[in-house]
Amino acid sequence: MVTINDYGTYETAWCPGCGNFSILEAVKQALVKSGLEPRQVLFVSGIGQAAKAPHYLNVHVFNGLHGRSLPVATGAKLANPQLTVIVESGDGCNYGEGGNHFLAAIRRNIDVTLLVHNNQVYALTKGQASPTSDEGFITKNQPGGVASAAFNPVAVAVAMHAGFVARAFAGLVDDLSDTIQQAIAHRGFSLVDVLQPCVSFNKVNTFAWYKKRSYPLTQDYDPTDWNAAIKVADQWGDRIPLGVIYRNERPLFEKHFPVLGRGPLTGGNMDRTTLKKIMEEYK
Amino acid sequence: MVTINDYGTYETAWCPGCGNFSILEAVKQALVKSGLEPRQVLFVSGIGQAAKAPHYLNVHVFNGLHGRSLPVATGAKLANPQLTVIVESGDGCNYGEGGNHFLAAIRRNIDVTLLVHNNQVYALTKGQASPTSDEGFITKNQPGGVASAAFNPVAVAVAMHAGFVARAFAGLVDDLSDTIQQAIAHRGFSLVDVLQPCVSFNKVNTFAWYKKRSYPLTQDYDPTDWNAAIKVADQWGDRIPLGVIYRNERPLFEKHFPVLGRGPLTGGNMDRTTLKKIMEEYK
Amino acid sequence: MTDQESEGYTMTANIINLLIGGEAGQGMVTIGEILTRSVVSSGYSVVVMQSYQSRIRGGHNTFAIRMGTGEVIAPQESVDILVALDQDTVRIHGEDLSSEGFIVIDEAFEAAHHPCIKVPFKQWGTDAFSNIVALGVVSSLIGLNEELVSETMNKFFGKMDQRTVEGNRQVLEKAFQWTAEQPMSFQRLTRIPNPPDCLVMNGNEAIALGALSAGLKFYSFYPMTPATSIAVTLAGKAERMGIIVEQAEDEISAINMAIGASFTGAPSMVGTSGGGFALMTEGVSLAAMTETPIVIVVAQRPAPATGLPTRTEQSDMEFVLHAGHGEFPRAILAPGTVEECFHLTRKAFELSEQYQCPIFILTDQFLADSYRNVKPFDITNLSPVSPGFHGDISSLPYRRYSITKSGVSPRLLPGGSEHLVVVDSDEHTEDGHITEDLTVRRKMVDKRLEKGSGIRKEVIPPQIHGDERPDLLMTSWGSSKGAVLEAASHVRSRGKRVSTLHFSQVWPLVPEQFIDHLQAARDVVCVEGNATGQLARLIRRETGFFIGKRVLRYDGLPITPEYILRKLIE
Amino acid sequence: MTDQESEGYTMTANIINLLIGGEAGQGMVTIGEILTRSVVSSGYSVVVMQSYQSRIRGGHNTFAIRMGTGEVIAPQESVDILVALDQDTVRIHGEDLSSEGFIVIDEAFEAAHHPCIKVPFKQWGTDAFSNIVALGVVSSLIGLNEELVSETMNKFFGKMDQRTVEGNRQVLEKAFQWTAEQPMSFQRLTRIPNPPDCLVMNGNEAIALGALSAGLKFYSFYPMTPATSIAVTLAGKAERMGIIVEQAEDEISAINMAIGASFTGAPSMVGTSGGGFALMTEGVSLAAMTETPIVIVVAQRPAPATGLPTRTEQSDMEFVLHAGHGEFPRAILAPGTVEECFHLTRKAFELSEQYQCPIFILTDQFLADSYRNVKPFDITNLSPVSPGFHGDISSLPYRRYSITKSGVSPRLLPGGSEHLVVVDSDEHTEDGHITEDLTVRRKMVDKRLEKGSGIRKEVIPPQIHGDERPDLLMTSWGSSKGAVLEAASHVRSRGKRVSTLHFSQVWPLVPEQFIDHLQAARDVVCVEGNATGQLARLIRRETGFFIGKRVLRYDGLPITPEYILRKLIE
Ligand SMILES: Cc1ncc(C[n+]2csc(CCOP(=O)(O)OP(=O)(O)O)c2C)c(N)n1
Ligand SMILES: Cc1ncc(C[n+]2csc(CCOP(=O)(O)OP(=O)(O)O)c2C)c(N)n1
Ligand code: SF4
Ligand code: SF4
Ligand SMILES: [Mg+2]
Ligand SMILES: [Mg+2]
Repeated sequence: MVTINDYGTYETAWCPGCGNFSILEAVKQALVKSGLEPRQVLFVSGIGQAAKAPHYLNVHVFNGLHGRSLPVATGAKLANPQLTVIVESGDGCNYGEGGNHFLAAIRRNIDVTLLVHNNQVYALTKGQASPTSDEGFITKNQPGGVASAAFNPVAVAVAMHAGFVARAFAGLVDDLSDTIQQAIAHRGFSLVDVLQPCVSFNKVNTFAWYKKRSYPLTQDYDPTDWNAAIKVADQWGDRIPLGVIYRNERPLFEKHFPVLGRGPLTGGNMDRTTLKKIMEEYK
Repeated sequence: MVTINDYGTYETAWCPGCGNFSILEAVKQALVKSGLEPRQVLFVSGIGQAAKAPHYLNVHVFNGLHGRSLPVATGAKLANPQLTVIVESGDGCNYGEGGNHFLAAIRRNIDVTLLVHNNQVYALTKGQASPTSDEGFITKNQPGGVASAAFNPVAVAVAMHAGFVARAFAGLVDDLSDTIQQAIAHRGFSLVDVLQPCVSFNKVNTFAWYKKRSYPLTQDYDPTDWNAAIKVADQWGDRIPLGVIYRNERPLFEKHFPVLGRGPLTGGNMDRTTLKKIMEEYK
Repeated sequence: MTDQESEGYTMTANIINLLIGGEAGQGMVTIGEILTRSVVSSGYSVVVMQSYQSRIRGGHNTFAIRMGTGEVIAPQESVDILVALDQDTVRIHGEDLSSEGFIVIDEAFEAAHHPCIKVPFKQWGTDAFSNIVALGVVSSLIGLNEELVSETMNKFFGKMDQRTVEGNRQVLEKAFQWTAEQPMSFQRLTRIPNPPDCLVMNGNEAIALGALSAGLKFYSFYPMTPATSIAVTLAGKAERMGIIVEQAEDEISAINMAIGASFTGAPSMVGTSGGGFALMTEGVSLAAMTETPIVIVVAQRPAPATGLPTRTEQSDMEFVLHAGHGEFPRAILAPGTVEECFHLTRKAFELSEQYQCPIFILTDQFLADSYRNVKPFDITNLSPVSPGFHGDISSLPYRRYSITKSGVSPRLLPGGSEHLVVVDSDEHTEDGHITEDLTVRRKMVDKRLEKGSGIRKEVIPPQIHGDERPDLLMTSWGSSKGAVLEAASHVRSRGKRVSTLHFSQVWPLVPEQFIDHLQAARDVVCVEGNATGQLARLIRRETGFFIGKRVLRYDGLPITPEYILRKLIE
Repeated sequence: MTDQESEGYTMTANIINLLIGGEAGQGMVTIGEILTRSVVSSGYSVVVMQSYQSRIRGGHNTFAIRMGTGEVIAPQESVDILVALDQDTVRIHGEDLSSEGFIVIDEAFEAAHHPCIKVPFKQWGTDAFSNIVALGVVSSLIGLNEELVSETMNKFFGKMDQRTVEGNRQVLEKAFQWTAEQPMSFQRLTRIPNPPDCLVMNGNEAIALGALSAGLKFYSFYPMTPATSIAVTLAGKAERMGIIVEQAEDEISAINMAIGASFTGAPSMVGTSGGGFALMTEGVSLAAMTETPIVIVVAQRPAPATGLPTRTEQSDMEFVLHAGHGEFPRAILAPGTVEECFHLTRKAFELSEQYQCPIFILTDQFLADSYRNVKPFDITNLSPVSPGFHGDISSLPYRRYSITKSGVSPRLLPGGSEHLVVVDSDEHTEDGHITEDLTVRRKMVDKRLEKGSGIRKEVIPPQIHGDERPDLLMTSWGSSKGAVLEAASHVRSRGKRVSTLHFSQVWPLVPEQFIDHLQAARDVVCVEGNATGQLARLIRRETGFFIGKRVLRYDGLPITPEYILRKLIE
């Protein structure tokens, strides 16, 4: 049986007190609870503080470019659907540089889990506004405060009928790992936006700030009701809902490709007979 | 007084029967109704059949790269806020290649009008699926049918509380020109998604198809009610709402920059006194 | 081309250049393709040159088929049979008629002062049939067999109801008859008794088929002319061949997807053109750093920016050679024929799997769209590439980037073994984890660059043809291969010693393979489809040899033998 | 560096190299900056070399200040005063100590066998104060004036309550006193009587100020080390200077925004590093095609891909030179000093407005972060660029791309006149509308390329220093300028005839400006911060001259005089 130790313990490059530690912990728990062995799991990440997380896990890792983890994950999953593919990266990575891929991943509904460490700031580059920074948030690069409205990934995902949309808080490790476990179990694209305090560059959206505002959705909340979900998804600021906000059973992207039923697309083979037939068509 | 002739008549490179002609007509009407003179207006476009439209108007034109008109328009508007800046381009341009800029433009709420000729297909490149192509839509590049869900730009824009969100139909020129006029008048970012039949590459979403399904919002519909708007925005398929779906008075992006109150940022000058002071700070 | 200018260019016997001109949407490509197939089935050799505008209807497009009893290797400018589907075609191409040339035209149009056959296109039916009339008339003129053309047409149109088939056949028959009755003498192509089996395909189709034969499993793309037809070809065969073809949301996604797929073991390729490739350059660097195999097709068109999206050019060689930040090895293959499109694509896969790095195929609109007759590829003996490492991993734990003498590390596929595979776009240790150890950095740079030595050993030598100590040596690369060869033989026929040095691989260059030839020539001229002479510059960079004379073309049209001859005279 | 290796490198009198090492987050940069400012205020010359990891806390970072009474032009590896804020610093840099060198260290740590001063850092207060203690101790050791250091510190910290100010002052005082009481002799820097007014800034700040002085109005960016501090600098001054600084959603947007802003008349700039620049390459081509002025700063760091994000390298020159599809003129300026950062940025704006094309500033992390003393720029006589055309438009209707002899067309700004301005990324007619006329195409290519002739005439000649017919000539470019000059003077001091040929503009190259020097040298070696010798390759491409010997560095650290000397011996 797989245990948390199978996922290893590594020295990290994070600041003491960073919310990333609890997320890492929750991820390990979720993997164990999901009964997954390290070699069944591929983590794909981009660049940022959050994106370092996969290096601290004993799994397959593809640490790619800033903002481009979803495309890599999509290609990897299509080529080997047997792998559990998880993207773990920051808010800047996924909603900023990678915004277009976020939209495309939702549309595809490929069976990939997206974990976003959302600290509402670009941490690794030393504190610029991120797409989720609240309007007015002040940084050295935005001394007059952020002039754009904050991006609400949960609302956009629900509006687009994403397969699985959740928000969690790094301060509640058990809930977080539960949510991640559900996201992994969900067949289709799943988003877990994790509120993550950054002690070095976000002095506004602190642990206490999130703690005070976030609340868990009640037991009777029905995440399959889109009309209810879109309203809950719209909440931000004073009240921040946590939990699985929306979920559906949209057809899986992979289902459109009969070839994917036949196992990994690993190379080394070629259907010579069919190719010969195809060649004939050029006569 | 400005008349429709001021906006010129050009030979086009479009197919006979294309929905683009009516859009062009409606745009001219809207410009005239807005009382704008050609030299007050800058059209920015990308690449595609739709993106050729500005070449058929007697205005300032920046015909840039595929997918990148919104950034160009943003820069142009910031540098010269006195210009009326209109982006006109296709669904592929704005929701495909340019998806990330679409999100950013909504967040910024800059005073730019975005007209999307939405023919649910990549026409100029001869008929591939676009982000708005319906699931199952068959093309030479998607012989098994489109595997992704269609992108609903209106729903995403409403979910993000865009300043002005409308849908119109190329088949109803007067309504369309009305909507465009309102979009131009709106202070802030405005989206007009225009259903545009492509007679050459979209044999599914034809004039008749749109005609049959689209319906105008009633007089008592309140576009300032987000809760109502998001539901209307979610409609697609059998019933397609037309009109101004959502509207608000969010703060204008430009308002965050006091310098923009002082006219165009045209170069040729430099505040030497201030710069000297700044230099002193490096002592 | 005026008669005077073309003086240098004598028509070879038994070669006909037929050009169909008309608006987009008139069915010119349909006639062209059926005719091409019929001509090849009859045993002739062809080179097709397509020229079209960036629009769907209207404008002025052409489909030129140069055909001959011997080998045809290049397109031709002067026209022997001009099929004018509209009046504009007469205006634009009338002056291109060769001395024996004439126009085939609807009786409704004017042929000006040019010799012509006026055809009653509408006589045998509706507009829809007039293309078949045109097909019949020119087929008859060339001397094709009616039965063969009819069969080719039916095959081309695919499944149709019996009535339509019969209708088409009748129209074709009437057109043949009508033509036979015309009082004109035209030198038909000599019949070829037992025509060999030949395929008809264009450069992009050959790239697609080459990739399939090499075991391609994943192709991602964002539509862009002139690369899109690779995707169309592969998409049409994806299910049968068990591969995935995915249209991405943008080119950035396309290349990153392919890298992801390749990482997990699927031989992967992307295809695009200049502007789309610009967006892929960061991904190129990623493939290099993570040492993930990938084949990248760049189908060139005139730039900068959007340029002339449907025309041809050879101006992205230097861009492709230096694309991506940082330093890493790569190879650039530049096919010169449709056969080379097939074989070099295979080679690209082999190199990319072997050296775990990005390998480029640099083609252009002319070659991409140029149909040719090709001998059927014998795929029985062609094997697919086999990704990853197949030996034993001797030292454990497994290290994705273990430092080896060749620079190539054993590559395992995630999920393909007991081992975990860790790769990183940051500088990394042997085990793939991010590092800031600067000694490791240096070793990793050396390791990656060392792979270049291996790639160098497998370089395809440039092809050298012609006289030993020539008065004139022409260098060229990529799609202009045939044109240069043909121009050389023309010059030679006028008594000059001439040779050609053609590169089907433009990077790496191995000077020892060709420098002697450059030095032995009295005059060297480089022939390129760009405005600055990029190959010439590269040759100087790698050898010091300066090529001062240049025949450059950058008006969007392919290099033709006539163009070269004209420029050589200038 | 072991003693043996450094043999070739003799310390110059009255130069001290001080290195502060510690974890990220320990306040090392704060001490370093205050100290740098104090040193410069005291009349000394400095070169700062910062070396840090891609993390916010922990790891190992250094801030080295090389200071001297004469001109200091390069960083130095051997350390005279090593301020160790943690034990790791001793481990890592102990061996770098020069013969007279010693360590300043908390009494809690071990100095191993190295000479050291153990400071009771915690004696005078909390942890927060220990940085001030360190500052006081080293200031005193160097021989700085306590009052001056105290003032500099207060100015640096900005507005603080009186109690904090007083507390800081007291700690500083105690540190000075304590140091004075230590029984040690260290050669202080000679006092400079009336120190001249000097600015302290790093390369990125100088680029920002240079841009402001040139009339920059619009800067867009996406954060990327080591370019971000340009944005930080500009953002902090934006409101006062009446400019816009906008963080874009990605680099593609950044460059397109800047092009849009420039189109409407705002002198515009973007800044990024390799990976971000890769995403901008399509935009570069757009600027070229639309003939929109734009200045692009590429601050290099080790690649491929993410590489070493916080280190330095000179490996993107060829990438920048060929970035963007298609062919068009450009210039690449590569500042070698902080002054050049300022002046070449101005030149970039001038060239870009004059030739309406993309102009590059190629810098790197070392120079970006390297603080130097610079003589105050006299901006009284520096004028901002003036976008657009200021004469009369003689031929109407206005044609944005009217063909002129110089290739430069009169540029009007939309809204700036009665005329309509139409620009296009497709190939276009003179009036800016999309065209498929292939004759126009050729003319437009020629027109655009012709601008290159103008740019060539304004090339900054490479700087040549040293002996006339040298035994050894070293070529270099960009940020290694000082290191190469210093290394040359060391070699010269050993009796060898040596000269340097340094390029602060790497494109275009004008061979006549330097080829004689290359040919006159017995030996030529190129010194570059990359693994393949990019400048050497470019020189050969442009002149045929082959430079076989190379001193290359690609471990993420800047080229130092010592590095060059070591490699020359090898
Ligand atoms: C193409 C590109 N642009 C910019 C960067 C620089 N960069 C690295 S991390 C980062 C921001 C990371 O922010 P986020 O994703 O929120 O992660 P965090 O550090 O906050 O966890 C940026 C802009 C890059 N590496 N690549
Ligand atoms: C970077 C880049 N990628 C791809 C293309 C090719 N391209 C030109 S137009 C187009 C699609 C246009 O679709 P849409 O925006 O919907 O416009 P339409 O033609 O349907 O009006 C594409 C993919 C390009 N010009 N540039
Ligand atoms: S900078 Fe912020 S996000 Fe990064 S490790 Fe530190 S606290 Fe965490
Ligand atoms: S292809 Fe479609 S969108 Fe383009 S002009 Fe023709 S009908 Fe219109
Ligand atoms: Mg973040
Ligand atoms: Mg479209």
